[in-house]
Amino acid sequence: MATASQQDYLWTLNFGPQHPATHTTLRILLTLDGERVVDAVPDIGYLHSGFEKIGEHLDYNQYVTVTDRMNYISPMANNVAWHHAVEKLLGIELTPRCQYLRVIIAELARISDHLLCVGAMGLDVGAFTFFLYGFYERERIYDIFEALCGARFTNSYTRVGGVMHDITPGTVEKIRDFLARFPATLEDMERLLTRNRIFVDRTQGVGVLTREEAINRGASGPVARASGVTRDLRKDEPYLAYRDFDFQVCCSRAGDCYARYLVRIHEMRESLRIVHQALENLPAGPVNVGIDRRVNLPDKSRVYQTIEGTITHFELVMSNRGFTVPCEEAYGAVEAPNGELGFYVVGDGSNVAYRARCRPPSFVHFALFPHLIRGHTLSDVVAVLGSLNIIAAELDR
Amino acid sequence: MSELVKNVTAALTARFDGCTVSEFRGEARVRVPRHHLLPVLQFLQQEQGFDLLVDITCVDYLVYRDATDRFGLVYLLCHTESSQRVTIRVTLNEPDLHVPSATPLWEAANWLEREVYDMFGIEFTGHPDLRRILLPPEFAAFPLRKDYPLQGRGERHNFVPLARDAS
Amino acid sequence: MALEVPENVLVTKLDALASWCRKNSLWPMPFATACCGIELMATGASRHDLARFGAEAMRFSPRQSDLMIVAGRVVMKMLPVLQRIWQQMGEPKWCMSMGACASTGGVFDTYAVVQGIDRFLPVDMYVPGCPPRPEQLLQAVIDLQDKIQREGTVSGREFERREPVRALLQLPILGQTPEMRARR
Amino acid sequence: MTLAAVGEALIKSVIVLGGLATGAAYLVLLERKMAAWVQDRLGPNRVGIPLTRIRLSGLGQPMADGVKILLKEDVTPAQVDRGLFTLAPIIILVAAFAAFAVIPFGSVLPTNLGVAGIEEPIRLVIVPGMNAGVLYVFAVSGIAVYGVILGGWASNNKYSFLGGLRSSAQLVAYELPLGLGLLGVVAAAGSLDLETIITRQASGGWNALLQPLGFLVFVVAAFAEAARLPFDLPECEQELVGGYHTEYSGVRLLLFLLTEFLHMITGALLIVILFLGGWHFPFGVTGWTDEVGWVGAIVRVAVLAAKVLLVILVFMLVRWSWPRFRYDQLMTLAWKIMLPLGLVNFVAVIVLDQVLTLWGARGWSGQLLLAAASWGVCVVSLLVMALAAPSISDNRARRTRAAWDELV
Repeated sequence: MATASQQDYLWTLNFGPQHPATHTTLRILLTLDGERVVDAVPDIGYLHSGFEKIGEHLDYNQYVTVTDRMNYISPMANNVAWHHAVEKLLGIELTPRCQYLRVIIAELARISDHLLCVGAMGLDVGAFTFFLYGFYERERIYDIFEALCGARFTNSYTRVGGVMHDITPGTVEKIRDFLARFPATLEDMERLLTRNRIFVDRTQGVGVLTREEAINRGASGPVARASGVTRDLRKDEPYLAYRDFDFQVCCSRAGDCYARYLVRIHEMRESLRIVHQALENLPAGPVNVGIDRRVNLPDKSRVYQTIEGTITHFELVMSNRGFTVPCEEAYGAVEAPNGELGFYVVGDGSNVAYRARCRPPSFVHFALFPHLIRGHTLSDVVAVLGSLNIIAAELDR
Repeated sequence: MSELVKNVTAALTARFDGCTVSEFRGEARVRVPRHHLLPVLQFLQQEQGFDLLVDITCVDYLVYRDATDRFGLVYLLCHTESSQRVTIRVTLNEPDLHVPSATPLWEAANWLEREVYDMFGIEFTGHPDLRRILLPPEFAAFPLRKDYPLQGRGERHNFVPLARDAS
Repeated sequence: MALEVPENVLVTKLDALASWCRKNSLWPMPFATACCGIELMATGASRHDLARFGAEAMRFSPRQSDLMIVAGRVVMKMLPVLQRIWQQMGEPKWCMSMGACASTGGVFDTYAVVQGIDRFLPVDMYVPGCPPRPEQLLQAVIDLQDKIQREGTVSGREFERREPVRALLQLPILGQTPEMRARR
Repeated sequence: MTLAAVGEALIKSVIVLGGLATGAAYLVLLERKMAAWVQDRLGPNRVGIPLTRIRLSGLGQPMADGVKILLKEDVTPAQVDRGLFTLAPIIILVAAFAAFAVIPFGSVLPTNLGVAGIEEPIRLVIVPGMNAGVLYVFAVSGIAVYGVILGGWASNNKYSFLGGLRSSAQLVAYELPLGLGLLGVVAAAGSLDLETIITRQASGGWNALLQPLGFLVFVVAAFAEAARLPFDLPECEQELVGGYHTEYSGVRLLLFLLTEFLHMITGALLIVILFLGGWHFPFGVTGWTDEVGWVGAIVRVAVLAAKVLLVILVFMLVRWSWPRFRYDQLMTLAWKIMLPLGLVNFVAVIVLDQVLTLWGARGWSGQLLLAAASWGVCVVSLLVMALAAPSISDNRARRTRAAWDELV
């Protein structure tokens, strides 16, 4: 039997690279039979800006600014991921307070990422207000980040062996306030969409990914969990302080767009729980590893008053000095909002990475797209795209 | 290194000659001769349960200290049941930059290999669709090789400017 | 437009009125590629509300929009697309380069990123920041409104009867000329 | 037809057309304000009197938008079919305006104005006494499809073309439930004249209460005919960029945008006239018959306008809260759900009418009985429909041609 893609009455639609539903920049060449998608050939690279090449020219602390711009809807998670990998290479054990702080920012970043993702999915199927409700909460997360590190969007908060600076009581209050008020908004958002018949009919059963396919195609994060893969690096390979918290891994068996939406909504709830626990049990103590590790800039008081403080400071800030890194290779991955975000870092003894490979979840997930969309209709393209949460900067790097 | 990974690496070295195992920060890395690559991956996936291909990447060791080989190809595998990881490494030298493709084993390898091809010019034999993925098809260089400058060779500014009156 | 008597009160008043209407109805074409695109969304969202200036009617069809906001870095694979969209927009049109990457390449001084779209496109307004805060973008919109009011109908090109551009400019799609290929 | 009658019609047309054009422009502003209100924003509030700093909370916005679009370069892309490209917006606008010829915007002026040649009191409709008004409205609004599909086709753009195709299919499909929802009203009123239908509702109860099922079907179909959000597939931004008007700019775009809002006004007016009592307001405020004083005549116009505005506000509220259907779901909804429901309503109206006549139940008790029975029919048929069609779409992927053939 001739396959559908060999028929001559098919027509081609160029979807993107500048299209309202691609949100950023990607291009799909759709082969259509009427409105039904016979084949989809993604064409990416419209935002390829050489992140990995830059990683070979910026030192370990400078590169964090570039990771901000990688998955730009949750920059904090990228910061955490990058320095997680670097610290693995260096063999640094963080202080408990720093671990908790990083957990807090990572989970807040997860909430903001999921808010934008489900919002954009809602936007793609036509629910604009839902998107803006989510965005309003994102603004409040921005406020928290701004109070934490001075930048609302591109944070660059983490440093090798610690964070930029400690959290202030005012910020803690802001986070508490957010924790208290966010559930109500989430309820509102859910009331708008979760049980809306139009939305459910648009997404249920669309773009189904089975468990086997999810593993074989390398899916991770919410996309994999929506397909029944019970894999969450926070549970399976606990990094930072995730061992200390009580939270659930949200899974579904359906593997369709609706399941991915639900998984994300529930993950926001679980993230809230984690942030709450971390905030209430935030350990005292320093946020940076000790001066003997010689990776963090020491306190100003130490720099001015002690000789090893001064030496450490200048050793670190002078060009071509910095800290020493083993001539080794390490892969460190964290559970970013989008999936497994890992960095493969090759150290060569200098203070600049020899190779800084990023394992981007969007890239792997977008490779799923032709498989998911084949046989569905043109309108489902936007729903599937929205549910996969493709971030072009992370996709193309 | 956990018990599971120890057993697996032991089985691996026993079955395929020329494999060397090393360890760094508790993670096992196996260096595999190129002709064993596909069998090793197949063995790990189908017999040992390393069913998730996390990543394929490449490192250009052109200016690396004490490096003997030009390219190192890295396969990151994960055992989803127990979350154990294994890294497989293959080294390549110019001019023979061919390795067998892992696409028969993992669909995930498709785009990852295309990216490695795009960035390093390593060719995966048996790959169904080995084209440039991130860079335009006309692009001639392989930008992540160490002999390619960060700012490129002038490709980025080779366009016709549009004046306000011309449009 | 008949501008032979620039002192003519009626003409200048009409021109001012036209500029007033234009500046208050800037329909943006959000050419959002990267991080700045999210801040562009934030500007349109509830807290900052670009709508107050009548500029929230995002039109994704270049034919219907007046202001192209290039938000985010433009890489060499994307630049021909950008130029094409700019060509498709009808006069009068303005281009805003939002953020460091669009204006100068920003931190991405790499082989793939165009170091400032103004090398290849006329830009009316630059917004600094990486990415600019929504307040900054709002300020830029206000400044652009002032600029439109001040400049008036510059050339009246929108009233000319122009032949439709049949063939687009011969852009070397994706960045390479034959000489470059020959050199390698 | 006397010269005076022609003059009368002309004056009324000018008033209606001018009012509609202005109304549509301000509806755009209302829509933006409404969106802002729903989304916790402020909406346009800076633009007031031109060239001054007076803001008037954004009331100058429609003027700025309108003049800007008029002054914008009217691009005719190189690949388009020039004639049809220009014709399409004109067709759609003319069709949209023409519908208002028979739609009353009030009831009647109380006395003869004393102009020579006009003997009867002036009725507030451009063409009074057209006894097939409903048919005319339908016929004319059907023409709008041509504008959309021509615009989509002439643009020579795949997105436009798809928008035009979707639109034509949608408008044609929803004409049927629209007509069926209407048939019940026509059958109950025994007339195709919109004014008669209003008068009957004024004396006998609003059709929305007497025929809830018909009301439901009609409202859904009216949403679809106006291409408002759950049904805005012809121009859904996220899929088709701008739909059939992707390639349009300048004046021609303005015509399309204007028509969109005219369609909404038409839909709202029809809903109000056919189902919500037209100019009638309960408790005797506006009277029950054609007899009316000057105050009453003005109040009737105001009541009608207020009702239309309310319906439009509902249109907008829905627009900003709901996601949209998919194309096949839209079709399923039209053919498999709305059409049967409309038929049930029509049959129910006729049968109930006959049964009540047989029983001799007349007057208010009869109307109450009728209302109760039709609400029962409505609830039962909706329940049956919900059980019979739990999901309005089949979302399984069809990857081979055979599977598609099976679908067709």
